[in-house]
Amino acid sequence: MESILKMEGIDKLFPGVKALSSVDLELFKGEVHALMGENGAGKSTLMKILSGVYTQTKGTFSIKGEEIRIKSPSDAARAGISMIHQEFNLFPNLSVAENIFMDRPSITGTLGVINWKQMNEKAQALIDSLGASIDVREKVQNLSVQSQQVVEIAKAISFDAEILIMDEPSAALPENEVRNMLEVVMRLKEQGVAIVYVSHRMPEVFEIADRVTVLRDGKKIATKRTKETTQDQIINMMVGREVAELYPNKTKIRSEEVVLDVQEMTLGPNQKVNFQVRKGEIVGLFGLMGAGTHNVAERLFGLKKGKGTIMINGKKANIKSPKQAKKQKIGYVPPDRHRHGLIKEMTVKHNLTLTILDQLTEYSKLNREKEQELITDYIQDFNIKTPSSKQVVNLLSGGNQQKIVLSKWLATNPDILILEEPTRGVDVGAKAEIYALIQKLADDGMAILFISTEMPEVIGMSDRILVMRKGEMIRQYNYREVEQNELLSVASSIEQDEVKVI
Amino acid sequence: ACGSNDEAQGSAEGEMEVNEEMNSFFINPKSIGPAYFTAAEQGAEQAAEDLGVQVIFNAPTETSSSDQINMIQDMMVREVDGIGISPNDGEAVVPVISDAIEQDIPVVTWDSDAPNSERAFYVTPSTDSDLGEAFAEEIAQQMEGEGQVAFMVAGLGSTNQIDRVDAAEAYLEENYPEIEIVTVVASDDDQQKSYDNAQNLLNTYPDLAGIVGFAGGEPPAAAQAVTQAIESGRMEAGDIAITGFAVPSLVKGYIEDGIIEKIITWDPAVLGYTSVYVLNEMANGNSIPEGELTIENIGSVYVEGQNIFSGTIDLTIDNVNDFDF
Amino acid sequence: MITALRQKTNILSSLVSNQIFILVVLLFVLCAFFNTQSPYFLTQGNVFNISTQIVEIGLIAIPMTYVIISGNMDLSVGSIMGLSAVALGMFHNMAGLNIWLSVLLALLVGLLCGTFNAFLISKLKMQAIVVTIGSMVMLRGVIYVLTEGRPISGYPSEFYFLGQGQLLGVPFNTLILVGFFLLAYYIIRFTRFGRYTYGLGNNEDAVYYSGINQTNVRFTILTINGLFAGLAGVFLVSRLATAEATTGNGIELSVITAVLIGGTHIFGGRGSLGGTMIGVLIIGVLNNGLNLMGVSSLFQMVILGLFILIAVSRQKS
Amino acid sequence: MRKIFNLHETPIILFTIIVAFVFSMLSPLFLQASNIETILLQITITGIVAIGMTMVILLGGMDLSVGAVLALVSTIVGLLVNAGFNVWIAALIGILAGILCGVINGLIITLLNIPDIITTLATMYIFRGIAVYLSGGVWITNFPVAFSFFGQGTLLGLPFPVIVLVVLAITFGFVLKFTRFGRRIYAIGGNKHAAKLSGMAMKRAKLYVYLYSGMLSGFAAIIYASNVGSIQASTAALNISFDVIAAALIGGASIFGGVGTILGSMFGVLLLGIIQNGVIVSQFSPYWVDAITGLLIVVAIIINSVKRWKDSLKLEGKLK
Ligand SMILES: Nc1ncnc2c1ncn2[C@@H]1O[C@H](COP(=O)(O)OP(=O)(O)OP(=O)(O)O)[C@@H](O)[C@H]1O
Ligand SMILES: Nc1ncnc2c1ncn2[C@@H]1O[C@H](COP(=O)(O)OP(=O)(O)OP(=O)(O)O)[C@@H](O)[C@H]1O
Ligand SMILES: [Mg+2]
Ligand SMILES: [Mg+2]
Repeated sequence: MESILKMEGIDKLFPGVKALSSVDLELFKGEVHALMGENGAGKSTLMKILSGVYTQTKGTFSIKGEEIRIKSPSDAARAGISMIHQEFNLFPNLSVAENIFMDRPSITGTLGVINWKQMNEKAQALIDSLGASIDVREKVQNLSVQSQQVVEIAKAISFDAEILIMDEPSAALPENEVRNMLEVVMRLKEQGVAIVYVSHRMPEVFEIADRVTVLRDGKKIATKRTKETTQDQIINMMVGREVAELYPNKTKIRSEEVVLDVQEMTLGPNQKVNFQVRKGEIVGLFGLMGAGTHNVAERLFGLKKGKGTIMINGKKANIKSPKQAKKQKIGYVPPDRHRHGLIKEMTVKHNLTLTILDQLTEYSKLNREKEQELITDYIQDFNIKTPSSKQVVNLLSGGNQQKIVLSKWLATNPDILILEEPTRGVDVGAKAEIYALIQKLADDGMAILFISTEMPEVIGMSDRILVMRKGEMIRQYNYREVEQNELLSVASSIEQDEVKVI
Repeated sequence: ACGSNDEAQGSAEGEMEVNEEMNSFFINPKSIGPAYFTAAEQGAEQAAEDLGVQVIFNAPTETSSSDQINMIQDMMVREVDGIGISPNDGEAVVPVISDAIEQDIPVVTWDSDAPNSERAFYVTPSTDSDLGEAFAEEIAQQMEGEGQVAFMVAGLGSTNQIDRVDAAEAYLEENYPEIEIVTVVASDDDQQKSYDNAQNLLNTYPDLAGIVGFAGGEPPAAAQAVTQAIESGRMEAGDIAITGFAVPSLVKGYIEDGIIEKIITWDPAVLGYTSVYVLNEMANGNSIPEGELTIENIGSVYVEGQNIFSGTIDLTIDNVNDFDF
Repeated sequence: MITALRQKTNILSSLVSNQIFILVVLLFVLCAFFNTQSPYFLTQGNVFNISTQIVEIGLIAIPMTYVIISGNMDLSVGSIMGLSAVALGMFHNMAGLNIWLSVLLALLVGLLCGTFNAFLISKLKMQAIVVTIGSMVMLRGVIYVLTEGRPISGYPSEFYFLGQGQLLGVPFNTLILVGFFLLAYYIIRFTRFGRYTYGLGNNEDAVYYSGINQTNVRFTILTINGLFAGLAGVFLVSRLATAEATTGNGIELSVITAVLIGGTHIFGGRGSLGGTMIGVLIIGVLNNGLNLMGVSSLFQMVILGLFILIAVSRQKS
Repeated sequence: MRKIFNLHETPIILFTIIVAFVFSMLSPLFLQASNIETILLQITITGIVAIGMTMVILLGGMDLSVGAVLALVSTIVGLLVNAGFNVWIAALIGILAGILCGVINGLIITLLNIPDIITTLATMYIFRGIAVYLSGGVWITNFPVAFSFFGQGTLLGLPFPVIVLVVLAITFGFVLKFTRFGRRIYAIGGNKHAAKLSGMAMKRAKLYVYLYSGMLSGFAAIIYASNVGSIQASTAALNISFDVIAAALIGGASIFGGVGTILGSMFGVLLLGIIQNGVIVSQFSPYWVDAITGLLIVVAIIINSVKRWKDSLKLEGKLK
């Protein structure tokens, strides 16, 4: 096999964090190379270095045996490297075609004049080849999240790069479009493109990847041929210990007292959802992107209006805004902590108490001593690693940021806690701590709705799992009654034997 | 800051002694920047040189009563020996003038008055109502007593503009009932806007026979618009009479071209000079006698009660080249 | 280890990069300089002079700091101030109402104008700067319609106490300004409303997701901004003894300049009332000091421009 | 047909037509050829400045110094022609001076990282001060006849300033729509982060935009000086930045950047010009002029917002 890229001894130091240490990676022409690892293992960082967004602290790369330096995204593009970032990087105000071909000489003629017709045609052809039906003249801001992901992919492909990096490209796609995308990946592979495929989805990885490299805590653990390894082995390499350890043990007997009773909640035409959460129970809600789990959370927290009855502690609750939800003693940890969970420019302290300022107010003055006491307690109780309560949240690690979002809702002493993707972007250690915390809350009697697209944690944490598909609740499992592959197949409605897992 | 008061005052007195023999006066126009007031500044500076006194000529850059009064208050702190004000709003300066009088600082107004204040004199070419009437009489003459006339002013909220307009309106109503005042447009002292206004007037009132510009920028803007209308053939020379106030240098070309027949003008420098002169006399304890007063280098002005008239000049083709301001 | 080290350098660098600290130093340098230039600068009379002159700008700058910190902007304050001033004059001189009742009504006018802006911006979610450009022009127009450009003067002497009187040997309006400043400082530092204000400017969504009605916070801030613009109008009328159509013209620029010099970030989220007050003082002292030196206001303009650049050069975009 | 109604500029165009229609009802003079020509002539200066301002706003900035640049350049050009310079050479120097002002703004903003609004607020004071200083505080007037061509001349029977405006608007409209530089401005204004990740030269783009803004103010200044015939540096174009910003926003630009077009801004300018002319031609009381203008601005803003709400509703509907 012909080697196209070699990264050797890559180190990356962020202020206070060693994200990568001495990582090697080799890519062959025409291979799909999966990059796996827990959240925060350093996958994105490694790939951002390769695509010129970050510069490595140490280490070298060579392309086709020649050492090169990549200092900016344009350097990378010139070296034939293009990347689909984990977060969207689109221009919402511009058309699909423009997003794909932004700032590119290929569609400009003399004097930098753009040939719109040619650009639109080229873009449309690309989009069509991805099996999507999007008008390339539409503005990106008018597209659904899935379509935006398609645009990202089309943009990356359009560079005709020799090395294509895809950082969790399937995370936001519905199942059928994942199929299309995988086909495209296979086609590119046949054309000789080397593809780095970052994903948490085992089935995909085993379906398309030739080799897989596992990172853990910024170090490379191993590179294996997919055919010569198993999912269990990979998980072991990723986590470095038994998976079971990650999740706390369930010791307490659950109460039968229903705290949250959702009746006939409408999510779409003919789609009604009914479920209950009991005191001290963790109910997992699992579904693929677009299954409607997010809508359930938003409806319960008053972010969306809709029909149906919500009973809390036996009483009908009218929830039209987060404020009213809070009054009903509901807490919500949103999936996008950057946008909705935290005020990142403000301090740990101010974030932590944002939800309870009304309780801290005495004669319209904030009791700042009480606030400080509370915060000291929280920082200790939840093991938030911060130099001081006055540290700006932005400078904390993702796990600690997440703990703050969690804590700020725990501070309100809710009866019901809705967690959505509570460990997204959180590293292993912090993850275990968060799980333990959640379990403790349940043990203390909180009713918890645990929404996640990460199967292992849903399985590991939930007393009961509700599976949703296309806005409907289709199956229910009890504690550890289900395996990942079954869960996925139910959620994606592919029959069990069709799923190519393990 | 209060702790160091004694010291500061001590040194203040120290400097007072040094400056004892030279009077210093604060001459305050409506704003700094407009050419009209720059001409006045030159007059005041000239007076300073001739009389051996110090003149501080300053104002805010925008026509604002409150900024103007702030500055007057600041200068009172400096213990100047006299203040000459051209108020943006004659009422607004009443309290600050009273304060100055209380501190024995003589005050005159010039160019624009504060009639309800305790100021000693008002230095002016003529009263605002006389000026308004003079403009009205002049335009009526040129329009032969009938037709439509439009008024152009700098600001709709400026006291001397309002007084002149009021007087002109009343005068025309009384003496020339056949003349119709169609509108009053304001330029906010923006030359482009007064030019636009003039153009719009020509389009709006095809029968318009006269334009009176009540501030220095208005007649030239009107003349410019008329010139272009004539050049483009939409109008004939002499269709529209223009008069009002302007400095000679600005309207010279239009008078020579016959677009403007007569402008009523005065030299702002004379106002500035006279103000300094009068303040200096008062500071030196001299009284200002009623009647004609001859000032060296300037000529005669007329003291009538609290008004000091420097007189106006009729600017026509015959004398337009005699002035250098 | 690393965090400890970071903390230490933080404290060191935060003093140097602390905007307020630098502004206070700048203010002292200015005062020292003017003191050497003019023997009158540090007299009691002049200090009161400065304090009286900054009252209107200061009064508006207080809520404007909230407005800008919360990520909004209000360009219509000058027009609101003018309208309230003129309304005061008309209620008293034309409608013949009692002066204090007229004052109340004038404040109400300010409040209503603020409410108008607040409604469009917070409830209808229109861009603040655009809305207030519109209301700036419109309200100024209303003033001209009402007054036809004529100043309104002649008020009972007890009314002049507001702008010209003294209490305990200190100008009354200065006391009011200081009082409101302390109140606003207290609110932004010690109440939840203050926290919400900062939160709003940084991440409105996160505030909403925390169970807070962020629309109401915004609404309140903009409404109160109108009220204070009205209050500034009342004080100005009392100080100048007249209400004129040009009242407040262009004051928004001075107010915003003061707020920005004070370190408040133009895009919101960061800033302080202390900074604003120092910003107001700097502008007041700069004006007064240069006036005392007899510097032409043309050069004062250039100096102010350079000063803005120096004062905010640490504020990165 | 449907496409026309979906155009970004549709609301403002329709509103402009409605306002023009109302004025033509109020006064038969309004639609006369000479009055239309007057309106077109009157909007040339704001129009030219608005082209630059639109680009600045597209980047998410704001240029408050345009009025001061205009005053400075017209002062310089006025002084030069009165000193006997050839008018074309004087004009060229004036444009270079405008470019210099723009580059100063751009460098302060990009190199010192000071926010746009603060920088241009400061240079507004500075440039204006320099302009008045250069003018010596006196009127600059009595220009040679040759100079009148820029503001009053005709070319092929059309007024020269209007031709300049149209040519500049089309040129920059083309640049924005059809060149990489232009699309880069939209991209940066739309998503700075993504622009950075795609390796765009953001600072350079910003510098150029301010350069163009200064240059366009320079063009406007020459026409201004020639058209008005006399310049007073302290008041020349004092409030133009507000007018122009208002016009751009009325024309559909977003203060947050990334949204807006030259066409929209031109209609914004035209609408304001029509209102300014219309209230006089319709013989409203002068005291009502500002109130009506402000009211119409507010209405125009509301109309624009309605379109934006519709777009966002459409977006939500799709996301569901
Ligand atoms: N800009 C940054 N500044 C400081 N630290 C960073 C930065 N970016 C990443 N890190 C650190 O690097 C580590 C690796 O992050 P990275 O985003 O590469 O993880 P990942 O493997 O992509 O995780 P995920 O699966 O969540 O995408 C994180 O733990 C984080 O602490
Ligand atoms: N300056 C910093 N110092 C320390 N940690 C940081 C810093 N900036 C970012 N991080 C952390 O690095 C991690 C990775 O950064 P990144 O910007 O990729 O966010 P992320 O958490 O991976 O986002 P997502 O969940 O969307 O993948 C995050 O957990 C973030 O909190
Ligand atoms: Mg990642
Ligand atoms: Mg990440």
